[in-house]
Amino acid sequence: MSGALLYLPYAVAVWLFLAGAYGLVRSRHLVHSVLCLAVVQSSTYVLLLSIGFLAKAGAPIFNPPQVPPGSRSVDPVVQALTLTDIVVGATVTSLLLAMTIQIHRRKGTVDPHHLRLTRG
Amino acid sequence: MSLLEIVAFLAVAVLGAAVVATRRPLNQVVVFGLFGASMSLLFFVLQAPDVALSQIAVGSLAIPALLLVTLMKTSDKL
Amino acid sequence: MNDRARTVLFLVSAAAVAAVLIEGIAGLSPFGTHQTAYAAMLLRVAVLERHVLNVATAVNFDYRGFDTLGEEFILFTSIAGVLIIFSELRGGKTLYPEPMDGPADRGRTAAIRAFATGLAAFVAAMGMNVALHTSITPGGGFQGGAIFGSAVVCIYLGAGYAALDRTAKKSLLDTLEALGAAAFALIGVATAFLSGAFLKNSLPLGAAGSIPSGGTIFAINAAVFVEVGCGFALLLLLYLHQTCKTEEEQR
Amino acid sequence: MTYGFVHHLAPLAVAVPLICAAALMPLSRHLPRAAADAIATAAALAVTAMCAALTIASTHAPIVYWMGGWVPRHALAVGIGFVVDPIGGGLATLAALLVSSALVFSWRYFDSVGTLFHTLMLAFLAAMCGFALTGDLFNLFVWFELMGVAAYALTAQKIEEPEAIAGAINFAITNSAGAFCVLLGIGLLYGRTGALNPAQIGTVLAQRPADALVIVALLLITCGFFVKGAVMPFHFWLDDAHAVAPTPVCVLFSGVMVQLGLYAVARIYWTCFSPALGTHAAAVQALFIGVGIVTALAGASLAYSQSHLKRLLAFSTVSHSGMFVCAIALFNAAGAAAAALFIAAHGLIKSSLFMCAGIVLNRFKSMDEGALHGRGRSLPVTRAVYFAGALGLAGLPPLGISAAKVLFDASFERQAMLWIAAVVALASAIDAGAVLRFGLRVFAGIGVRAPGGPLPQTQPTETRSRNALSEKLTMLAPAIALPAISIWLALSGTFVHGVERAARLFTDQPAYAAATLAHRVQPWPGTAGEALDPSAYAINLAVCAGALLFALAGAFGFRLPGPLRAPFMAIRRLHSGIYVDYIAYMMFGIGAYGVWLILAR
Repeated sequence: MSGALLYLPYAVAVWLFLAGAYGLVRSRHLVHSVLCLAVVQSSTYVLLLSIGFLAKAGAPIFNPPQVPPGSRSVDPVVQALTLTDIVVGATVTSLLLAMTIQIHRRKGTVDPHHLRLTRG
Repeated sequence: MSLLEIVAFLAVAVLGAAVVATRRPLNQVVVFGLFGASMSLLFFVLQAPDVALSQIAVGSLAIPALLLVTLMKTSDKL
Repeated sequence: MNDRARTVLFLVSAAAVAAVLIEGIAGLSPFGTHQTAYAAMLLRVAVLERHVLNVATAVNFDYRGFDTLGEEFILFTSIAGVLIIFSELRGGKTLYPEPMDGPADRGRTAAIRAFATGLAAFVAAMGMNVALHTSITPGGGFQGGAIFGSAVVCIYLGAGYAALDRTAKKSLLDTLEALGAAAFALIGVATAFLSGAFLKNSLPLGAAGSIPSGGTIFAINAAVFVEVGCGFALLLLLYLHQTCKTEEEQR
Repeated sequence: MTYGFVHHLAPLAVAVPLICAAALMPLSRHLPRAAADAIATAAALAVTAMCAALTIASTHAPIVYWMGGWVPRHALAVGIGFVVDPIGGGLATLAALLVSSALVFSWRYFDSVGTLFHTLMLAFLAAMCGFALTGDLFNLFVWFELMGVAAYALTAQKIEEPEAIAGAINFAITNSAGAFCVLLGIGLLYGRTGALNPAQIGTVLAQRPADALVIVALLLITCGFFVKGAVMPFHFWLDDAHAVAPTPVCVLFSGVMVQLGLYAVARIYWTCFSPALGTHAAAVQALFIGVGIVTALAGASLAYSQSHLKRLLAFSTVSHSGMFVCAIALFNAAGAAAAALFIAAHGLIKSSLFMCAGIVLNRFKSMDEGALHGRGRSLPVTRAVYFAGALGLAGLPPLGISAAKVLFDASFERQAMLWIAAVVALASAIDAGAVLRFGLRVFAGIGVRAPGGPLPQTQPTETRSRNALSEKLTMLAPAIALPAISIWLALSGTFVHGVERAARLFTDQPAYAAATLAHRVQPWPGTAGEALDPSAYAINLAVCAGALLFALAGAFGFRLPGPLRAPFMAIRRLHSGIYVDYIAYMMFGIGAYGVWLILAR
């Protein structure tokens, strides 16, 4: 049982990915969609940091006497990747919200179903 | 796995689903803020303070401000 | 497609995707039991080679600094995109919309204004502090910059948009933001000439544990702080501007 | 380790456009438009020259450049490396050339455009160069996102038009979802191998047969990049984005951005997965050929059903994506060579066609086949360029695609899969037939008038209405130059053989790994390619004739009988123009691809 529990973090990542996608498919409000997209993205944070975690290890920040080798620490690489990922999330969110405001100004609606593009 | 780790993961999972399930935009922004907070807690638990700090700065300060402005401009009542 | 059909299609597909993904994650090492070769190597050498105690900082600004260069330009480009969406084209140039009366401009006492300004100064100082200590504590140019930029919201809440517009000049912010972003790339070009490889350290490393340690790491950190701080401030300003009535709406 | 001058061009090809992009943003308030145009175009041309120099230098040996000077230790990558081979370098060159052309085209095309347009175009260029040159998986994701953010903003440029914003939202949401799939896949690979360097990942994965994790990583990365690569059922954003984006931006989307998505799939397949897949490669091959054929045929018939020129050309790009995937799916050097040559030639010709569309839009303010009927006769040069491009798409020699098609057919013949070449030829005839039909009606006034309203009286704001000579020249010059380059490349034997050689290196995983990790950069062996068989061009002429038949049938109003038309109408209806549907289709695609790959194990 405790063995299966050690896969809970990865399962949470899968869960967030699917839950966010479900929200996108059912969305009736652009702001709702943007937040669901953020939930989809948070699955990548969870997966990356979970992969880099090491039990009973500290953060990858050392104090002068206790310089490696010898000191256990979690993975600094996935932390750098996640930092970049968070910036990506913030930028995509800010762009999409600006588009939401603009489309409301022009069309008076934020329901994606009222924004269908006309076909040629 | 420690209890704290399990709780942090479950909180993220539950609040993530709650963001998706909340339909009223203003409520959703509040739930999203909680979700962001649970993420930063999880990042601390996973020994990633740099990432947690980023998440707080972006997810609890900047993005909610943008969201509130967007809702203010797009809800018909205002 | 109607709602029902779409939901059914999604649920059936998502069940398949879930099954496939669970097959996949089952192949990972159990949580917390495995350290990758990349992490092990960097943890062994980073402090000795780069003289910074925060290894995440060393990875961010040096070993994988090129990712961060891309990341800063993602932020820069998206702010340019937001600016295009919110801007006005006049005479063939993209210009900031004119400031106008905001909803939150009236009815504030001097005390509230003073408090808000003080709070904004505190937040800004906190941001700088976080950025300054990148080599020894969590945080760095990005986190510090994002906090610094958020000071804009304090001024807005306390003193209103008009006061904010007078304090934080958008043209100054976008110039500094672009300078910060360009400086990062220029550091890369300069180091290619000075030390033979793009973004390779060519400054004295300093003592590990002191604030200005890490050589180019510290310089890049400063550039990132300027870019992110001014970028976030500009982004928030552009949004907060939306709370003012536009010319159309006033008419 | 010291890097020579040419080596330094690798990071500079990314850094120079980034610095210019940053500089142009604050300068926008002070510079006249012409100065911004000049700076941006000069920067793009400089990047073109840098990438071309890199490509030529890399034909002798791959150019490996470690950012920060972090060379691998004990075959473990420490930092981020750029690994330039002729195919990656060539794609970067194509991207830079198209950005230069699009910037020249836009000098007179836009009536008013802020200097932020130049900032976005240069950031887009830097991202495409980084994407094509990098040898690191996460770095690939970073440039992918920069490319995305610049592309979304460029799509949304016409902010007064709600359709433009809606198209940009569809584009941004589907492509971001795709990018997150890619990142999940990269995460799985990192968890298994502890590496982000493809050469290292390939070496570690080769140590044991591929299990479910490896397959799922392949699935996620493939599906994510297929969103950008417009492969069914991930392509839905593409025609929305093309219909609303300004013409110079469409040039870049169809000419090179979509193809970069496919390049990434091929690159990662060869460097990471090919050593580990073993017998499982057959299942991947079957999947790729299946979706490639469906995409080629469905894309072509969707193009045929369109009367809006930009959408028509967009679906033609979808159809070509299917053809490229078929060629990549051969998983051998001949297929890679065919795909590379095809992508280069298609990029040049499709860009020229989009520029013709832009000239028509500029002149008549409409893209509708019915409204424009016969109007194009007043634009004789544009007409000639358009027809050359349309027939060039079908493979008319000596335009570039002809040589690519010959390689394409030959590579399938050698694998005894000639039927695929035949199906692709059919798709190609329908596709080029659609483009030709539009040309016959609009530029020659042949056939019955398509249903459609009169020309609009209101002037869209995208374009200026003056019709000065300089305006015609700056818009026509790139539209003529690009197909001319494709002729030159196809006729130059050294280029075609160079591509064949480059493809052999592209598919040689051990050589890639040795050059990257062990720093054993050996000059690549020079082998003489076989001469192209002139009789092979006969198939191309047959496809051209077929395209002409389809075009004439369409122009004179021939329609399939109702029951036969029904499936096509059903496919067309799936393009609902709204991202909620697109995410559902995307999930269906991931599920279907995934179930196939897992079950076929």
